[in-house]
Amino acid sequence: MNVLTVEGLDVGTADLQLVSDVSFTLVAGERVGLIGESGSGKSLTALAMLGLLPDGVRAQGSVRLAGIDHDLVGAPERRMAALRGDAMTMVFQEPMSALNPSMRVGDQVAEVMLLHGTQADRRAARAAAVEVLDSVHLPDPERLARAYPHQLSGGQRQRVMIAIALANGPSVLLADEPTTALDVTVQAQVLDLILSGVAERDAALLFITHDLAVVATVCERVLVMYGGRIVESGPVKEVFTNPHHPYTQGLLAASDMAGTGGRLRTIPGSVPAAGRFPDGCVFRTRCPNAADDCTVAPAWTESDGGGYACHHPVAAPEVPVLQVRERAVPDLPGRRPPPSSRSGTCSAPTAAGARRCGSRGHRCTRWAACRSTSRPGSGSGWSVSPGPASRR
Amino acid sequence: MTRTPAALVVGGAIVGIVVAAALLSFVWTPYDAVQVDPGTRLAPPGFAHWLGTDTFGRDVVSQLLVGARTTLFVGVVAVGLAGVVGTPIGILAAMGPPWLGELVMRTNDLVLAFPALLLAIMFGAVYGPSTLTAMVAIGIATVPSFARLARGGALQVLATEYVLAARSAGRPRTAIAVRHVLPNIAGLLLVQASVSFAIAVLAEAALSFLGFGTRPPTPSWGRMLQEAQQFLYLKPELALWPGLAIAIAVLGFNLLGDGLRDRFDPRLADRR
Amino acid sequence: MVLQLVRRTAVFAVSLVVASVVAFAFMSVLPGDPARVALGVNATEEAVAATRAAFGTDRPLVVQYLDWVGGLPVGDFGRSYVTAVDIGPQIVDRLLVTTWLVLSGMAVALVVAVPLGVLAAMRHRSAGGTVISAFSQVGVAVPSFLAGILLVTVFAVRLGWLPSGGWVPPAQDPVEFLRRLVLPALALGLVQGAVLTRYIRSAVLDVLREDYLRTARSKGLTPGRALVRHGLRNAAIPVVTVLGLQLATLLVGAVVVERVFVIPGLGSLLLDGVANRDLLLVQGVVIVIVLAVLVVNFLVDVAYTVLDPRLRRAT
Amino acid sequence: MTRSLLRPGVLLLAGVLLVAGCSAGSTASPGAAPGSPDAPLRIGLTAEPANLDFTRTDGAAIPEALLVNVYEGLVQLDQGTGEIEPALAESWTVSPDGLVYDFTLREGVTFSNGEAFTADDVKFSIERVRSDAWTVSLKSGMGVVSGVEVVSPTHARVTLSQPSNSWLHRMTTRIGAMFDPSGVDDLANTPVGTGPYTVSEFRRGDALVLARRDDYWGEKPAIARVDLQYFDDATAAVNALLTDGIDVIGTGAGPRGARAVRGDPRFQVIEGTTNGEVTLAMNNAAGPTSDPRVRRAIAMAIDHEAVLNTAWAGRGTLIDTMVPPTDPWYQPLPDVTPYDPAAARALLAEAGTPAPSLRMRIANLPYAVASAQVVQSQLREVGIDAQIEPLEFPARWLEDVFRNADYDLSIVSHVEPRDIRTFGDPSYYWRYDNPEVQRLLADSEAGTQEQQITDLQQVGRLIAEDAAADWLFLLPNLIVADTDVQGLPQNRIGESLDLTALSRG
Repeated sequence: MNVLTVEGLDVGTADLQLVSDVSFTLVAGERVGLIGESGSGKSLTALAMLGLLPDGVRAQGSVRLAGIDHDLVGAPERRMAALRGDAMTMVFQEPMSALNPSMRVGDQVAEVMLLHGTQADRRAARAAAVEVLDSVHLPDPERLARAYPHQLSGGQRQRVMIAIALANGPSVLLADEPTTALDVTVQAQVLDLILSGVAERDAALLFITHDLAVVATVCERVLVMYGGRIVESGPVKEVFTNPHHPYTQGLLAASDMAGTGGRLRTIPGSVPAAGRFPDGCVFRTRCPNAADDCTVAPAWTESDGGGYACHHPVAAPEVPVLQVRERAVPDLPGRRPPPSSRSGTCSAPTAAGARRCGSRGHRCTRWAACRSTSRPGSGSGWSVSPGPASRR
Repeated sequence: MTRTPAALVVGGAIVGIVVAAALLSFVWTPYDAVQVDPGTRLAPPGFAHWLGTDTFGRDVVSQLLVGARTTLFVGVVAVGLAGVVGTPIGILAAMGPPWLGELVMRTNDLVLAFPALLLAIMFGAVYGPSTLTAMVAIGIATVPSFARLARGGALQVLATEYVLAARSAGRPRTAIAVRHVLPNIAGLLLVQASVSFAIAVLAEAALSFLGFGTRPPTPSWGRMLQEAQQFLYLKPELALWPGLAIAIAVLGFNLLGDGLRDRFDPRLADRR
Repeated sequence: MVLQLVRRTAVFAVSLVVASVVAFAFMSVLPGDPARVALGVNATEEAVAATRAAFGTDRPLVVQYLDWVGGLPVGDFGRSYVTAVDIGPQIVDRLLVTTWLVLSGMAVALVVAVPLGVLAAMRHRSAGGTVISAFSQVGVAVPSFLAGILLVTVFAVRLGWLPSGGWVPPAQDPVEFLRRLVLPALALGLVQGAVLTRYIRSAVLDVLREDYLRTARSKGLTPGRALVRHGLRNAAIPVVTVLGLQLATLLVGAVVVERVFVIPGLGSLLLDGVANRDLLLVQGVVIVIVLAVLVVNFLVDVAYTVLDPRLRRAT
Repeated sequence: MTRSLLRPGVLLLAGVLLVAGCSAGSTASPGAAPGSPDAPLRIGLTAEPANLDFTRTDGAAIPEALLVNVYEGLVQLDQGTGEIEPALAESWTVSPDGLVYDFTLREGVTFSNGEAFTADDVKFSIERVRSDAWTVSLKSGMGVVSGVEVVSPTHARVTLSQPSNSWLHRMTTRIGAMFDPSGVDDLANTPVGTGPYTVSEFRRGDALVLARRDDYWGEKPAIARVDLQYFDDATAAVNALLTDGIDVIGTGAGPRGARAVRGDPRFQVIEGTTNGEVTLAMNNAAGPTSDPRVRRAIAMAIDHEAVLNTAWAGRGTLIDTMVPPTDPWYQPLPDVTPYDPAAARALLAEAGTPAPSLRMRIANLPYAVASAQVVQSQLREVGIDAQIEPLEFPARWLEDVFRNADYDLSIVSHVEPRDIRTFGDPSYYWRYDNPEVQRLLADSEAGTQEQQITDLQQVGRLIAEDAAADWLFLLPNLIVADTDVQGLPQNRIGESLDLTALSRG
């Protein structure tokens, strides 16, 4: 069952179109990646869904959330406020600045529960906040609840943010590059928390990132955005092994997953400024396959549970661009994967362990190499390593 | 998104007009601004006297023009003094040993505790009220703003890599101060100058109003206002003109400061 | 923290001592011998000498200074050579009046500036925000004495709603006290309010861009409630500095406004002291004003640590 | 959304306005209160006394408030006729040689501290003026007294060292005030006199409150309480009058008070004369003005009528020498130094200083600042460059100009009665040293009344011909008051603002 349906979402200012005709759905418990370079409209799409667009930026189209009897686009602020933090929540990129510096951490967590009536009174909310903080594995949550954000590390703060986002059991969690700003050693733990959190609540996750490796590990489906449009979508395995859109191919090639041996390939040119994307196919100015007919916007081509929008799709490679192999992950008791399930040198999920790990060597910084991610209950996960095709 | 042009253009235009009026007054005014003419006392605005005359029969337009000169003079000397004294002190505080910086900043705080008006009244009490005492008092009271700004700016510049490189290359401190620090904080200082100018204009007006500023008969907007106060019942517009002149000049310098700030500190572009 | 406090207090004390030396030195430079001034034109040399001895102005300056400064902590500002009145109680009386004036001016400024500044920030793209910004720009440019003159002319002289000036202590007649406070408070407060509006607008604009405000909204707070619950306290931190500076400005602005409204405050005491060449009095008033400014600065520092937990010691 | 945020602010603002508005309505009563008989009569004045001790502090503000009202002398001036009339002395006789004055004192007079007034107090008070206790310059008026004798409790005899026609008149000024020996400890704050009023409160920077004495010996004044309210600024005083903050503006507000109430039936304007000669003092001993030709040139360069019209709205009287029209020896001298810029230029050229540069160090008082600008402008016409330098009055002006004579030109109003005599004192700040004038002044003291008049008229002419100073105009007695206030003095010829005749009708 779809918990979230986005249809024909346009976002723009009075004279600039920033996101065009974005449509996708999320199923309960599903984890979907939204990838693309900076400036491709990923964050705007998420903010539009939550109704948190900056001043002067407006959305059109339709965003429906299961159990909500109105369209989220254009809904009055009061109604949006009622479901933000409750049915749909979001974790932002910058944990350092996302928390109010002059308010105790516990109060910030408690607030979201008080606000939506999850907890009856302040006292109960405070108690619940400590519990939630405990559930995101923060040490000494009692004491931490009384701390101010500046007394916490970045990873701890992001845990607090996750606690806030999960406190009311949302049906949709939007995660906007939640680990980018963190030390690489902490990234894995935070990601774990998000995954186990959504899994527990059977919430749908829209994971925004430009890190393809994370998507490959975490997500089941992926949406590729460029120039404010979804240019390709489909199961991660399909899209990553057999990209149709030249942009997706470029992204994969440029991704550091694509190998350490050869020269890193990049997509020629750079992302144009907002509103400077060309007519027709938005990618044609940077596309190696561009031809005259690209001045006409390409139609959506369905393929393998997804699709793409391109006049000149990439031919299926003889050898997969990436080797994506399914790897069995043992079912884990509790929320925390036991150390034994992890590969590489990162044996302990604690911050201290991570720090130790980080100090041992750079191998750990390539987190795809030193970790695996569990999705409790499903017993499957993705691990990525460079395939031979990437060395051309 | 940025409104830089508006503030800069409007502020610059107003300041330009004030400066032009002051310069014009050196070569031409409709009438002698200080010549008393009992025959034309309190004349209404008209063809002969565009804005009328005051109780001494002096032409209001002429007085406003010469008043602009007084205002600018006070501002230039006060702000100039503050800039010339405050900037090197600030840079010195940033470049010198830590105790010097500390000493300078504490002295700064102390000077800040003597507001301009208080200083001017004290100066006026000792040396007699005059434009000079007003200027010097306002100038001294403005030194800390410049010193503080210069120190902050200099500390930032000194932390940049090219200055570190220059220092490690053994360039003398003064050269670094002149070649690297000063040019880089010049924009901020200009902003401060503009804002301080606005404050100086207000302070001069208040002092002249209290009788601690410009001496008669030298036209000054504050003094005109004080004299016009006697005629509020009869000719309220006499108070209007100098009041407007003060307000417009202050507005101009403030806008100019805002505009310059947007220019030199893009981070703040959307703030004001 | 304790060390910090000790250091701060030490700086405060040293500042005060230096300020007292400056104030004393300044007045010693004044031309004119208080004894001669007090005795008038035709005084004999013997009378002058006797009076000098009575005033204590025949002693070395250092002794005079120490004598004066030694009395300050216990409120002994000496006895005026001119009015033959103890200065301390006089300053206290006047300070009380000026404090009322400054605080009410501050209240007016806050009442005007907080909503307007916040509104201007929240609507900074709309016409309403622009209009507020423009008005605050113009307001900043109006000298408070001009505002005072205009207010008196319109509300006292033309409309006759309120008294044109004067002072009635609150204990004597609270209603009349308020009536007389309104116009001067407005004259002081409106102009400062305009200044404050700009700072609040700027501070709120900064806060509105903060990620934590977006976080607050993502929790389900409306923009207004998010700003009130998460923004204002943080916006208050830079504004408090301005408030501190403004208190000093108001204190001095009161000098002019007291003149316009005939209010027997510290400012008019200072001006009278200067006119009468009452050195001890001027000295006393100056040191009190400086002390007030220093105290306000000190309080601003304290307010900082209350408002911004980052400046506090770890809990 | 933003609206909810704004509501508290808007409400608060509305609340403040509401309080203001409510109180504006509810306290119309204090405004109406002056109608009741016990309400204080509020008189606005512009020069606040620094203290209440006129024995040690110069200036006109203290006697203005206290003389006649709080302190009384043996004799006083009739405000209408200028005649000397009995006060604490019921009557007096003068010996034929003019040296011995016998005063018969009124009985049943008490000081405000309860002490009885007797001849002992007369002796104490007069001798005190001659002691170091008095320091003001006017004390010199008592210099002719050689002794005071207590004949009986009601009979005091004063002996002069030489005949003095002016002494009795001077006894109407502050030096004639009668003190009680036990009441002089704190004159600066607690005056003790025999007058109909006592000082009940002195709120510095605000008001001097006078309360009627129930045990006053004479006819009690109609007004029980008078508040003398002091304004730094005349405009503020006028505002207060217009808004019923005060009932009367005494002199000092100048023409602007009269101008503000013109045609308003709520107010009356009283215009008369005073003793206040607005004098352009010229340093007779130093600088370019020590040359009589330069002084005469200055006097002839000034269009006095224009000065009066411009600086004081034409209110006031033109005088040609140091004599107001209310003195018996008044005489117009229009031809001595007529307005004649050409002649002025010629005189300057003759003196060898065609373009002198002069320091005009004036009192920073409204009439002086206004006059100075006109004078400066007119002097410029004949080539004289006069730099105006306002000095705080009284302190700075007294110090620099009056005591040290460190000036070329100065402007101040001389309000002491019969101050033409100052030209006989070479140390006075005019630094005018003319033996002929000094001789005439001495003669005027001894001779008959007629002799006194002719002598002083001659002095008046001499100082005008010498241009020992220039007399710009005589300040008017301009009083603006609520229409129902009666008994305001037409002229101000003494030092006091006489409150005893005031009433409300």
